[in-house]
Amino acid sequence: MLTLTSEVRIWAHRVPAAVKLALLAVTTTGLFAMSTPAPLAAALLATAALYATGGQRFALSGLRLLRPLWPFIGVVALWHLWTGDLTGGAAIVLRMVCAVAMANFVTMTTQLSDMLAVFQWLARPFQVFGMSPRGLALAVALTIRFIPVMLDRMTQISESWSARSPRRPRWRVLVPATLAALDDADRAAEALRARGGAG
Amino acid sequence: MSDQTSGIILSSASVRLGGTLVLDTISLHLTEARIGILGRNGSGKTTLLRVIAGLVAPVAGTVRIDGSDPFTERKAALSALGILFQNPDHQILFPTVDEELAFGLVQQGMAQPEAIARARTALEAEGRAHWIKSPVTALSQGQRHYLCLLAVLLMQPRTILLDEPLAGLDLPTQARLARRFAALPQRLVTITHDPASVARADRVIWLEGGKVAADGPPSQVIPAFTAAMARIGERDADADL
Amino acid sequence: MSDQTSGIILSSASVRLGGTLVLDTISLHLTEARIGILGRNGSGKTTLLRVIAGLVAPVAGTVRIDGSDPFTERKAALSALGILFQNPDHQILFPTVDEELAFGLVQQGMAQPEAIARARTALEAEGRAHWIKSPVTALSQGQRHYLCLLAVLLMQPRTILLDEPLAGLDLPTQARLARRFAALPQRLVTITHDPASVARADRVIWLEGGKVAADGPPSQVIPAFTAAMARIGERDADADL
Amino acid sequence: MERNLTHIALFAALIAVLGLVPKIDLAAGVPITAQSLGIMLCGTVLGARRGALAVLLFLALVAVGLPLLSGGRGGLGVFASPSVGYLIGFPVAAFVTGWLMERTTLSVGFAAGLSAVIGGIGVLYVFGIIGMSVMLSKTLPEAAFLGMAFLPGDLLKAVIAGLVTQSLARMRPASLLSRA
Ligand SMILES: Nc1ncnc2c1ncn2[C@@H]1O[C@H](COP(=O)(O)OP(=O)(O)OP(=O)(O)O)[C@@H](O)[C@H]1O
Ligand SMILES: Nc1ncnc2c1ncn2[C@@H]1O[C@H](COP(=O)(O)OP(=O)(O)OP(=O)(O)O)[C@@H](O)[C@H]1O
Ligand SMILES: O=C(O)CCCC[C@@H]1SC[C@@H]2NC(=O)N[C@@H]21
Ligand SMILES: [Mg+2]
Ligand SMILES: [Mg+2]
Repeated sequence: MLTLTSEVRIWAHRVPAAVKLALLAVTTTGLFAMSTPAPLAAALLATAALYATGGQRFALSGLRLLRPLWPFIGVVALWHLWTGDLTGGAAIVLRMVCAVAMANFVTMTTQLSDMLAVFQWLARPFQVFGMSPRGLALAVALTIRFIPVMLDRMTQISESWSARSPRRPRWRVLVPATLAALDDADRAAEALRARGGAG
Repeated sequence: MSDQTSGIILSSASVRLGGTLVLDTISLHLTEARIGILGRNGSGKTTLLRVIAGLVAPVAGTVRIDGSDPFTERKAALSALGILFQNPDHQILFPTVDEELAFGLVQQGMAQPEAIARARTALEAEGRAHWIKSPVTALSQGQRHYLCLLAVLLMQPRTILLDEPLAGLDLPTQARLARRFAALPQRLVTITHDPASVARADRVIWLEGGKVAADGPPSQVIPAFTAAMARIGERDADADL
Repeated sequence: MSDQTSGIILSSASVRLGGTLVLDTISLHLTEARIGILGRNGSGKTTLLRVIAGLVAPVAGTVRIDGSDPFTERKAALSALGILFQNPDHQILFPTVDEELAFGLVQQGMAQPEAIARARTALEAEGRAHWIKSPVTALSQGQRHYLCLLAVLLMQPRTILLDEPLAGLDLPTQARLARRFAALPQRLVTITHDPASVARADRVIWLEGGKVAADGPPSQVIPAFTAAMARIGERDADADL
Repeated sequence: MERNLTHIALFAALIAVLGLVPKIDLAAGVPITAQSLGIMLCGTVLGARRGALAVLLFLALVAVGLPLLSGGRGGLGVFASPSVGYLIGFPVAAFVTGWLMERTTLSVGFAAGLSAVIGGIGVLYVFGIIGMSVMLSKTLPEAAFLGMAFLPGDLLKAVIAGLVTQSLARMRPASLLSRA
């Protein structure tokens, strides 16, 4: 499956995932401690510089990942133009863009398997609730495996609907689709047990 | 309707799915009462059925059913064509038999109570009145298949498309369903990878890699197909398995 | 291991699923190299396979594989039995070929890197080294079937249970897989509703309504089965369809 | 054990698939999405514990960089966006929905709809609105005002969750783990 990890490999790919995540946690906390535009703008510039070290192609794909933020920037701008609190608005926008961009940077420069390893390590306290790291790894693999299977199933179900109705099925596909998910879960459980189980 | 436009007409129709050309400039004019479509796994049989039924649009060329485009003119397509999908579990949409049977009728404009009444009459005519309130999950696989067929027949389409209609069913059930199919007045287009099940068709089309490899009476197409399959089966080609 | 305990032994085993008795006091001692299980849809074939494999527990009676209980002693069951489910999509658990192949080995106690290496070696031996990193969705149905078989073989079970192993596959693929099965040194238990595919077994068991209807060499069981199926198929019994 | 695991994984996949229903972008930067329906279904069908774990698994996959949120978004960045409150609220919402579902003896459809309203709307909105107020530096009433844009859609989703759960109960009563 497609991940958001960048195919352009840069120096940051070699930094251990845990280090990157820890740094991200610290800097994001720092961002939320700043409330004036000037230091936030500096932070954003620094982030831009970080992207620039990856070259043009890397930086551009990073910029693309920020696209969903545009409507948000628009509404904050309008709101603050209306209330007249322009510095407050600028701080909000700068902080948000910077925080999202830094988090994306970590995502783009970390392999899925490395990220998963850190998450498994972080999930260890949950072991008391009966969630083993091995169980987590299995569940992740199963989910990734079944997303395309379920998509296929949804397509088949909507086609079965369209074959008998001129209208679109909309939410109605959810009943057979959820049923299929439940059946798949039962069969996968059996296949898992047949090869040694989740233990 | 003139003979020129009646029936199923594909003119240089191509279908592309997820980047690959699955059907490659197919031209066919189907008017016979019993038509068989033969081919290996992945040869494009189901895709041909889907494009005929208007469930996918061709990227090039046109498809016409009795003169109208099945992809855009859905109302017309519904009365022209019914489909029996290979797996009844992907076809059944409702929890009980009566709802499942009534659905298509309601979609054709009938009121729900009238549709339920029609469903009941149809079940009685088949000697299965006791099914009417059954949950579909109480039916065996063969029975669910049969339910799907009834649901299609109730809508009275002029042509029925059958995708591997006998796969996975035991021999007695196959024999009974085959008899039921044979007795239908509609035009039947049957998709299969098993030449025996289309031996009595009026016309057999052999698909291979999204193209028509042969087209003619079964006496001509089936021996060629069987020979080719035996030849391929003897080799242990890597790419295919 | 004495002859008394080796092989698959069911002693008056019964299985109840959702309230109905699906297997009814079955007693069998299976030691032959090639065993076929025949029966109609719903006769309990898959359930028999599941109880043998220790995926469901019998409500009465016992099941022993080479002397141990497959339901409770999972470790022993894994090296004794492998299963090829009917539909590869119900069997494949991982998104990529290497993970799928390595999983069973890891379950048997091998370290992940070593398991991946073994998976690679196995693929190379089969001339399919290029599959190693493929997403399983990129394989055709026949190829996925084959992948499942490889995953089972890697675990080196002494017996392999096959549930309708050739259903839905085209003729060349069937021929190739059948050859591959025939060459396996393991004991094979093949489930099917098609008598032709177990004609060369050492022993055929015919299940009917959760009971053993016949048990013996194919030359004896298959003609009786075929005749019975033809007889039932001629009738248009309501209850069954 | 295996069944718990596979149900959790399959429902995480279901939420992901619902992300392919086109989203509607709203000005506040939080989209209208079908995925909140998936959250409700996790609770009404799987029950509290499994439902919440399915949602957590889904969020973990998003966090590690799979583009599974509506519109193909994902990665750590979304946890620094205005949606973060809703995302944190997702597992809690599924848990509360499932908890209510497990505890009421009302008819399945009605219980599911009601649980979805309380857990999947009431509880989720508390988290979502606090999240927006923090991320957008708004007062709580202002953020609540922004959040009300979702109400009509979410009420509809709760009704759908009720209908779907009811149909499942009729088709396969044993599968409804929240009432098993
Ligand atoms: N959504 C899709 N994206 C990409 N390729 C697809 C898609 N759907 C089908 N294909 C490919 O198109 C080809 C034809 O598929 P189709 O289902 O029509 O085959 P078929 O002849 O019905 O095979 P079978 O006998 O296995 O049912 C296959 O190679 C398949 O992999
Ligand atoms: N979970 C269940 N609850 C209730 N009945 C069940 C359940 N699973 C199976 N059955 C019933 O048990 C009977 C035997 O099922 P089984 O799957 O073993 O049949 P089969 O011989 O493999 O059939 P087929 O050839 O269709 O695969 C069927 O009548 C089926 O309806
Ligand atoms: O995709 C995201 O960014 C997370 C979106 C959270 C959306 C919330 S869920 C409750 C409310 N109802 C909607 O339709 N959207 C919001
Ligand atoms: Mg097909
Ligand atoms: Mg079976």
